[in-house]
Amino acid sequence: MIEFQPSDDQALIAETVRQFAENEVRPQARTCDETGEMPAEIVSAAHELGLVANALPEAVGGGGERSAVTGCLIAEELAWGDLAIAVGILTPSLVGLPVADFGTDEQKNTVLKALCGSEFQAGALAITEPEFDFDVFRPRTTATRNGDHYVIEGRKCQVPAPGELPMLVTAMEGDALQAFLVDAKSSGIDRKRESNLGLRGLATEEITLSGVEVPASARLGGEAGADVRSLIVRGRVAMAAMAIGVARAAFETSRDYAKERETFGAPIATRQAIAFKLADMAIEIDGARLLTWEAAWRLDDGKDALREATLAYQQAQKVALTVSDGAVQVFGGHGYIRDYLPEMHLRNASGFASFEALSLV
Amino acid sequence: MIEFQPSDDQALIAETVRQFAENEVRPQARTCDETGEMPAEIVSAAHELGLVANALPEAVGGGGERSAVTGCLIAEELAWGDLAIAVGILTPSLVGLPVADFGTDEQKNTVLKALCGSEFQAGALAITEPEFDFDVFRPRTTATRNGDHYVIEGRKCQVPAPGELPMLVTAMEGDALQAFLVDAKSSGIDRKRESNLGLRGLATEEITLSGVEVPASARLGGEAGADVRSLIVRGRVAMAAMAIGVARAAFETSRDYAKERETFGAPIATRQAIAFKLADMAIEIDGARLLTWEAAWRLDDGKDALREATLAYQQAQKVALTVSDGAVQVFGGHGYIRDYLPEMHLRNASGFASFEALSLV
Amino acid sequence: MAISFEPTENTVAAKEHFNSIAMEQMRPISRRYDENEGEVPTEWVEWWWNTGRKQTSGKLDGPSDGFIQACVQAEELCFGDAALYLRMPTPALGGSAVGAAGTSEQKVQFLKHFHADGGHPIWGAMAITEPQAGSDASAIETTAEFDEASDEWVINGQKIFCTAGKGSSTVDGGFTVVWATIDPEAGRAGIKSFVVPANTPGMELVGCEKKLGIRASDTATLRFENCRVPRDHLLGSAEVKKKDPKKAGDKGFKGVLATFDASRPIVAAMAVGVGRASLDFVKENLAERGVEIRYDAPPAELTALERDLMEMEAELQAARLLTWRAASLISKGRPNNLEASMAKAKAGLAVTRITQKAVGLLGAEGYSTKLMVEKWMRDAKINDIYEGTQQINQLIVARRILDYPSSVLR
Amino acid sequence: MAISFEPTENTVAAKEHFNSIAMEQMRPISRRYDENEGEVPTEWVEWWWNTGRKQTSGKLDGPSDGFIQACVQAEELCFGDAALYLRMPTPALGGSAVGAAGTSEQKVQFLKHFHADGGHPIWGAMAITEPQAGSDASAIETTAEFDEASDEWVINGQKIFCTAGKGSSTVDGGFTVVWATIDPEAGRAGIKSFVVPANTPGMELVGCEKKLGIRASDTATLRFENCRVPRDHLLGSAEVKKKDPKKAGDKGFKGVLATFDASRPIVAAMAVGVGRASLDFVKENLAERGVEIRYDAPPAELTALERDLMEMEAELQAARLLTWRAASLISKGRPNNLEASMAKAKAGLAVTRITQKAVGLLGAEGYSTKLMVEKWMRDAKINDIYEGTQQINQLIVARRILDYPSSVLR
Repeated sequence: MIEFQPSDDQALIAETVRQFAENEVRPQARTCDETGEMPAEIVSAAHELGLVANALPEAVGGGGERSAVTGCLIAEELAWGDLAIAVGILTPSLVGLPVADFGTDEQKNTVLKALCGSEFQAGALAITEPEFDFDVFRPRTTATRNGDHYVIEGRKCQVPAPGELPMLVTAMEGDALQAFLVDAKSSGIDRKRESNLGLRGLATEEITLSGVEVPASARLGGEAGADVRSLIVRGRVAMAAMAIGVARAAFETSRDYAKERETFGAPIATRQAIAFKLADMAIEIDGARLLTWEAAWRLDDGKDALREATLAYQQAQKVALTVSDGAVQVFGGHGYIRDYLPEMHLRNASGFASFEALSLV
Repeated sequence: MIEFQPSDDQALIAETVRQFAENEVRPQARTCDETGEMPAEIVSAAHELGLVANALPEAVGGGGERSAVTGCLIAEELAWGDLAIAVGILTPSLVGLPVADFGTDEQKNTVLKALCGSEFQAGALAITEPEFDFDVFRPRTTATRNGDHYVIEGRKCQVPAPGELPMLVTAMEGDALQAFLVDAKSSGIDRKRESNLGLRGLATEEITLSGVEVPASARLGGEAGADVRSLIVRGRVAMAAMAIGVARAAFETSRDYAKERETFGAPIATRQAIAFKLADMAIEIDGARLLTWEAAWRLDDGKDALREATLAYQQAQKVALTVSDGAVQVFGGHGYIRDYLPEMHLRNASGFASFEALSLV
Repeated sequence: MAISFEPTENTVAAKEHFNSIAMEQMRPISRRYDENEGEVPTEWVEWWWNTGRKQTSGKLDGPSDGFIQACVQAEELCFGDAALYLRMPTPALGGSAVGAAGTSEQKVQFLKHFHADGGHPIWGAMAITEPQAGSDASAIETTAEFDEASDEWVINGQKIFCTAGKGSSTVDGGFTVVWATIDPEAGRAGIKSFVVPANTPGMELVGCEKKLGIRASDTATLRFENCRVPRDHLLGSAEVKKKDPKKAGDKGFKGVLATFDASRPIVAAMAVGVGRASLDFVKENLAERGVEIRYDAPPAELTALERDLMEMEAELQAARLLTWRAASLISKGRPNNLEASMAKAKAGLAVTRITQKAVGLLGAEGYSTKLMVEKWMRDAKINDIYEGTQQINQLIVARRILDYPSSVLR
Repeated sequence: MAISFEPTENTVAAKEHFNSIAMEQMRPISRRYDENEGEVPTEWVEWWWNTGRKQTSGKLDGPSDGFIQACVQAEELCFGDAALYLRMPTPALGGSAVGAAGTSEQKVQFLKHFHADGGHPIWGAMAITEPQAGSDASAIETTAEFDEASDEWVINGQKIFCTAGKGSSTVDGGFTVVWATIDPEAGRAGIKSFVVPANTPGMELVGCEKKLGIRASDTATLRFENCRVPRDHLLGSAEVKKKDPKKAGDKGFKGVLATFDASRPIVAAMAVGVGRASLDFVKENLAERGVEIRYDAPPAELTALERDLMEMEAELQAARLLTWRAASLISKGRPNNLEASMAKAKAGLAVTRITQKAVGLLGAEGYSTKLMVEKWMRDAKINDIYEGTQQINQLIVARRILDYPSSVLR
């Protein structure tokens, strides 16, 4: 039966995350963006909510409640609070969910148990490459089998700073796309903090891998390998949900401002040019969200979702950019200064054209 | 010196054509569209204005005043009156200008003298082909030399109905794009009146050429051949000017309507949603016109203009479609009925995506 | 209850059923009745009356998607032909009005002929718009005066853009719901709707519009000159509620407008049907020529054509899902004014763009009447206009999201 | 006189001259002063003061494109760096106001330091916007009262978004033109402008904004507390013209607004400069990787990238030509209010889109601060906002094409 209402459980999770986003995340958003640093407390507090662990298998101490739709609800709410913090909070899933889906028992034991522990563990995924013609399904980074190990060569960027856990690196092994668990301190790895237009509150790195050797057992899924393609599809859904969160934040912020701000004796929201712009924002956000939910639902239902995820992601990208740009316009001069959020939303939204992330949902 | 004002001569011509368009063309526009027939008088009256002959060489009885910029001014004004009639009036240039530019003496004598005569002579150009991936610079129609003649094979569409004069057919001769003067009554030619979304007032035909033989002397430019590529560039400029004429007609019609039509006690033009739409129309029309003029000026100046003509044509296409669609919206329910012009402007504007015409300017 | 996009078996069956009607009954005659504007598409009208309306999709039990299924039906039939859909012998919007505001007696009285087993095809319609009023329903000048002597309402005025109004006004058994004011001083509060049976003396069919598209649908102008209907042909109460100055409108008028909250998702679904006809054709046509969308191609490798098609797909699906969401609220008996207008605004605009793009993508063939895409472009455009133009629906959305009454935001 | 797009030799020489300044003086320090917001770009300021402002393009005779040449200069320098352009030690908008409304004595008095051979760099600025006013200039609350005793104007109020206001208010020799009302009851008619020399007691630099872009430009908040300037520091007449109720504004205020008709084409040209920086970079970058635009490719063969680039080129050139047209009217002494707003609205929007698109097209690299496109995107956006937002300029265009006064269309 076609249904647009989340389940009671989902609604409860979404509401919890919404409050967390409003009370904990949003108030830190600007400072994070300006300083480039994310307070450890917020990440810990989120960890305590168990957002990531809840989706991990019960066998390793997780909640066993994996759902892409639920993941979309969480991602949207967190990104509504702040995109950088949202990604920062969710980085454990970047490694956790792929390992849960495809990892060998050993990989699961190492990675997932750590993620279900009492301490927050950052996860890192090296998937994106800097070139304009980067093909996520066919990266330039290569992994070559050499006896009992692989040698990885390549350049990755937009990698959330790795912590203790191995990071996951995608690479072409011959004609096959695979992923590898790589210790970020391995020799041959050069890491550099990067600086981007947006997402500044999140420490991300450019990582060069030159002849990096990992044992054969470091390949995600071991001998069986992993369906990295399906993880990319999941990533698109997650990014779409985040883009919608950013868009909704920009929309709500500008809607509220438009009702308060008066010119010529009336709130600017009473003028059609502003009011219609806000109406279009609302319509487009809802439309993109439904596309995203549909793609997520297909994932949960075990259906192929490349097409739906791609369309949703493209639509959400576009909507996030248009809406956040529109929000700056609604704010006028105040939209251009960093005392208000829209300029940050615009910078963050501009990134969705290049963000690729595996399975945050 | 950069200058946006037409010369006095140009302004006079434009004003004359504008009046002709307003008084003679526009009143016939709807009837032509509904009946699919163009009154012979209007074509004759236009012929008497000498719009085509004026651009032909003095040696054959023309005015010798060839200017792409002037051609744009004329094309815009006529298309403002009605697109189908505008093309109908200007068909002689479809053959005349290419022959003037590249024709052999014999070709000039045959074609141009007839065009400068007292009677209107329809011209026909078979350039477009029906396929979605039609490449105007590399048509599927072929011309193969066989002794002292060529054999032409192919299928053309959107060809203005040929009259007494030979029609001009573009075809690939090996790797070279060439054009041929072909008698429309030649054997192997199958002609069918076509029916299109717009441009309905103009009789156009789908023409199939099966083993059509023409003498070697029928190749435009004879042994030397012709630079058909440059003619296509000219065609893009002309189409851009026509698209702007259609857009301006739709804009002005809807602007006037918006000032007259009242709802909720005030003209709809006083509401920002309508007023801003009209403002955008005006801005986009002017922008596209300036691009077109620049491309035309480059032609007159002997510069290569492929890039400028292509950009202007694309922009004008888009503007014509957006503006005429917007005009329908401004008219609301009345925009959808054939008592008013916007729906016709919309149908006509939709054609610029497929129209290709050689050198109307 | 949880978010789901799995249609019920019932919906799937309905989709298949109406799709086969679309392809077998409608598409074959689509071009002909577009070209012969005004002619009654007899075979279609008769087939629907005698056969189509009695058919079921074969699946009537089990869970239902409720109003979403009605949207699926509208989408499929308009995938066939939107104009023929509008020409179907049904109570249409007139029926919705009777259903929403009529008493049970009125429902039986006016709708029974539509459910009768035999008889001849008949139509219902709604007549709202006036030459001077447009989307400004409160500016309605048609009057209905009560004549105590004869116990009748006397209607005077003129209506335009009445979809199916030729059939509804001239074929016995049908009816037209006419909006008229019983108190011109009272503004919106005075506006009431009246059922005028076909061929009632004083109602004259002035003519039908020549239109850009949906040419097989009759869009009538009706004139009412001392047109008398019995007292019980008024839908709802004759009371003119005093206007509360704090409120922008009154409940009576809002009740009438509420019909649109149900009809807008249907109109949006119709739009989606036309848009899909166009998009599916383009995709199939291009696929035959070897052009397929690569959803996994990196942005730098996409062709302009692929990107266009992907955008068209996303826009169409967004419109469809917004439509279903608005419909789903109806099934739940929840207010959907915001969602219905969102769906209508989005669908009207999306399919306008999709169908225009389709014409452009197919080159000269796309512009020719040999293919249907040019017709679908013409048909699609009505969705951006009727049942509230895009602008009107944007306005409604804006009022809702800003929580402004119509007095503050016009 | 005939339509022509051939720049004069003079313009070509100016273009080359300012382009070399852009590439040699501005680009090398562009990133640094973006990252160190608020820091004075000393080398640039000093270079301009001591060298740049004295240079000529080497071509000063022959026909001139008039005001278009000023646009070309603005475009080239903003092709270098829009923020450094705004930080140049010049009279800027303050100078325009003095030039437009000042007496010849005032022009000498206030502008002479800018033409002096030596000295140190100084700035002019204009202070209009107030925290509560935005684009609504008539809502200005800053007051100027005339103190007969001291023969001085006493200014009280607060101004925000004052470009170059830090330099203009704190570096001796510079000045700020402040808009204030001398008769709060009179609406627009009461608004006058006053020249406040740098470091005048009572004028306080509250601080500078932290901004999305143009970070090397100082955007100041200034507070005026009993800030006194001599009587002759008023630009124009002190008379408050009685409001003609038939007119929407008065000539005095309109005269002040007219400054924008000259500044908007310059701002539009600045926008074009930033947009071109971005577009040229993308094209060169892609060309190095083998991607070139095929202008003769059929639509079905174009890549999405090619089409994007072509659209960006067309949009940029349309903006540039609209700008030049508005400028050309200034040279002829003809009204250009409509054309100036068209150019500003178009350029602001076009370069916003172009620079955003550029970031997207270059993938992860485009998003990184390693390249400049992300900065140009941030810088470009100001053009959609200041000197009248896009919406304000659309409004002006709409009023003109509809021939409506501001009282009818707001």
